[in-house]
Amino acid sequence: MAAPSVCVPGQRLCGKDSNVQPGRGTYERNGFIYASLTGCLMTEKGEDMTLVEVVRSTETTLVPSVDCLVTARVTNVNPRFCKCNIIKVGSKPLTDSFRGMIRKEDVRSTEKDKVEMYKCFRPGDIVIARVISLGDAQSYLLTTAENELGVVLATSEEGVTMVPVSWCKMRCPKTLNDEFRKVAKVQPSFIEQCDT
Amino acid sequence: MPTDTRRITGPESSVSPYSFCKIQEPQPLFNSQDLRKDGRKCDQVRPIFLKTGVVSKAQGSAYLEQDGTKVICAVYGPRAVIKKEEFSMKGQLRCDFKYTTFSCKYRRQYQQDNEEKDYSVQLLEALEPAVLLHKFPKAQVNIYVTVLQNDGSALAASITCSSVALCDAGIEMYDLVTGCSTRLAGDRLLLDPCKHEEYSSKEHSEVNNGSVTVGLMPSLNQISAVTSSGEIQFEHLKKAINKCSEICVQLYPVCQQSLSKSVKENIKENT
Amino acid sequence: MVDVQLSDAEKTYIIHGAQDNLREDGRGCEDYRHLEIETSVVSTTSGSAKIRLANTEILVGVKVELGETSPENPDKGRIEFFVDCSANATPEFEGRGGEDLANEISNMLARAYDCPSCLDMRKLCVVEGKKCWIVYVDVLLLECGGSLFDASSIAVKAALYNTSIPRLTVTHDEGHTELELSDDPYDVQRLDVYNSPCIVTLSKIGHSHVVDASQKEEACCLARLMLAVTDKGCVTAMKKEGSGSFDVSSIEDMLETGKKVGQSLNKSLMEVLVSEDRNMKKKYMTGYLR
Amino acid sequence: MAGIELLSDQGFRVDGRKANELRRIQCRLGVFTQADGSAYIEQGNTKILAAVYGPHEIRGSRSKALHDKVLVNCQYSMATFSTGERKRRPRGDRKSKEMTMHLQQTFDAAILTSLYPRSQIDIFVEVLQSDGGNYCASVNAATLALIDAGIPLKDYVCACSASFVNDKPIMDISYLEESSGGAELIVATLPKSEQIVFLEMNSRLHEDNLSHVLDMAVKGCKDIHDVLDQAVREHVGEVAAISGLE
Repeated sequence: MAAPSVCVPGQRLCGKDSNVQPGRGTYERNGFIYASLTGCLMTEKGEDMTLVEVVRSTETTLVPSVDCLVTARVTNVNPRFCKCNIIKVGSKPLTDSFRGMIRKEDVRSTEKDKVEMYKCFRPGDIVIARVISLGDAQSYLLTTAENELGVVLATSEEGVTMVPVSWCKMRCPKTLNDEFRKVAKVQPSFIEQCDT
Repeated sequence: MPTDTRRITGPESSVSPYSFCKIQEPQPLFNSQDLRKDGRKCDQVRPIFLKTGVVSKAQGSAYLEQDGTKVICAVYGPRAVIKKEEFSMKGQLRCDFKYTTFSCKYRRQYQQDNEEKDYSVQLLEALEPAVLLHKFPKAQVNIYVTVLQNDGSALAASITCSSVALCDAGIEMYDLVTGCSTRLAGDRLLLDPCKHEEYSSKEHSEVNNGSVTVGLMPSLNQISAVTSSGEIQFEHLKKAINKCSEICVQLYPVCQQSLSKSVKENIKENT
Repeated sequence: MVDVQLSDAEKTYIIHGAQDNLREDGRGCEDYRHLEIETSVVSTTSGSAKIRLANTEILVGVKVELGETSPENPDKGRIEFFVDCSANATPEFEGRGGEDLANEISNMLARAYDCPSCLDMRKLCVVEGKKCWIVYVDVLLLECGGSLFDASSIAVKAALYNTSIPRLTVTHDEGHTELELSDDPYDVQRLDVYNSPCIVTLSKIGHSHVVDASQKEEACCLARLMLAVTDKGCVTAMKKEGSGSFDVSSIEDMLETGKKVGQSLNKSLMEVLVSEDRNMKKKYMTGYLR
Repeated sequence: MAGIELLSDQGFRVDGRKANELRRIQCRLGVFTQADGSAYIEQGNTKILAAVYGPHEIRGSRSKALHDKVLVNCQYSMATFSTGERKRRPRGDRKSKEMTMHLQQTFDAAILTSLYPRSQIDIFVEVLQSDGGNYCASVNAATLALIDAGIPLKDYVCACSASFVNDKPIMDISYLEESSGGAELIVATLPKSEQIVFLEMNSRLHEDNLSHVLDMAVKGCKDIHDVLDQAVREHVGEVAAISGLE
């Protein structure tokens, strides 16, 4: 690969017309495409248009957005909702965690009124969830109302990582006790697909 | 000025050591050859050293040196808003400007004083128009600017330094912001003034005695910060703003160079 | 500051209006709203003024106290600004809620007065290197209706004009200096505020700019340029505020407007103050009861 | 206090008033447009502005909400230039905190609090010029502001101070009389029902004289009530005339 050309914010990249479109790390102003990031200029040729992008070698700014999958650690559970810290967005880890909240009615898609929060989540659990809204000033609203979403990692009372036995139970390999969780049916292909 | 009450102060009748300092007679700003005290011409800017990625903990950082003025800036975020505030669909910038206690002739306090608070706000308002705030809704980016040594033009240097640090952090921006300041003395413009050349109300002189600082987004040609002090006539003010903007445009390649250098180094490391 | 919620349609209306030099309340772009000034309203002060600019109401009290001179300026007095945002204006100012705004205003005022020709600080020196008058200018914000900076600076100028400082006679006696206060309460020193600045805020609305923006206009303005303009047509402080930016050429236009508006504002303010001063004896009611 | 005769042999006080005479009261309702209710009062040289906001949603933390009645939130602050010597800060000192609490207690007793559960009423009092009787004037100003805001009250709350000089009770004392070291009795009443909602006394007073002084203060409250009532009626009349009621 030839030495990529580096651009900085405010640098004019090219004119914008019907077959040249601004992509990530760029913005459009007065019919021109400008860079909004420091990084390497990339052009992606599609069928009938070219996408102009500025790509950074290191991670770009990452915040949870609506409909994306996040990984969160449960911090606090009460009968109405549970609070958690979002630690990953998609497959990219965050440097600072964001606060999230899973409400009782967003835990599963069926029999919503019979949900008991303590039988779904415990503090310390690692959960995969989907962002449904930016929520209030405090936290993002998350949901686990899909088969593939829910607890993926949990430790038992003994402090041992449990193995899922059904969609609502996990078993401790040491004591063979069952504990209730809203278990995610982990399907790597599904998650990868959601990342893109 | 707020002082730290937990610190033991001297007895009530004590006198500050500074009151025994000899009061320096104001010296002429330039000599007969039109050269300034440090040998610069009136429209000559001090050489700039700019380096990114100096604080490893921070998402982005930059260090700027212009002879005696040394500024370091670290950018953190976007991260969750900690303080209880109203929901906003836009991201928020937070700026903290601080002189180190040893950066000036007189010792500074640990707490932010009024000047520092004022500069924080001005810095924030200089950078805000340049950042694509809608890219990180309800999160905030913290910018910490510390002046390690102050030899004039601290605000201008901070503007340039913090915009480069924002770039280094990968925060999306419409444009860089570069800063420049100038001292007006009569009908002369002294660009990039040193500490002793900066305006202070102590001197009694003719009109057009003051300082102007401008923050410019060079490629958009938009002024995002402008501040002045001292008594200046409108015509001279215009001239000063235009001259500062010219210099700001010239600073753009300097920032560009420093940023692309860091990107290239990064690529080298990764491959 | 107090928030006003505006719909997009309302914003467009205001922006287009500003373009055509016709604002929502019928003013042109360079017109101030109705302004009322009253001086000598608080008897516990050395000078005071109250101004009402449409909905904005500001009370300024000036108190002079004898103090030590500062080591940097042994031959000068001092002026100190303090702004308090009363919770009467909006409940958001309760407790320490108004502090940020207050600091911004007081910093701007301090910067505007920080030049030798605005106020002659040397006249406030009593004994060089020892005693001087410290002028405390306290601004109390009672109601917010936009243009707080402009209104505060006008009120401050009026209050300083109204300020009378007792005359002191200094006698040197074997190394001691004695200060004697004049017995005559009318034997006072007045401050020369002829060249004190007034702040003019130019709000950029769309591609045009207006002075003395109302709250609604402030809500659709992204960037403001504040200029402290003196009667002679000089700028003593300038500041850009808000999250927007200006075109280089539009700044020149704004400066032009600022100069014009600022000078005429200073002129009419002085006229009012001088005439009010003359009619002082006739007036006996003050405050809100007229 | 030597030197100053607070009550002359002829029965006149330093400012020329008689013992049972109030200072001149002037007041106005509705001085601000943004507040829900506002009022300005001058009692002699004491000048006070009051503004009322509410009832509205609880501001700040929800835990402050009371489930059965409205939260009365007060703030008393004094302009830095209101006193003879410049104050360093307008509020936050012990005296204004105490005053805030007293105002809160007084109006908690007078407002029909049960009508607005889980909400909040703000009463902000700003002293522009102080010459004794700050609490009394604040209460009177706040009453007017509450009336202007249309908040249901049991009755007017009127406050008045009294002192005891030369074996005689005196009404509505000024700063000079306040600071002379004599007893100071402050009372806030609901004049129609003759109920006392707040009572405070400083300094020393003989037990036998207490009732005289108290009577004097209560009498003062009634006098103040008449003045306030007249102002309110005039104001309401004007407003009605403007809005075409009648």
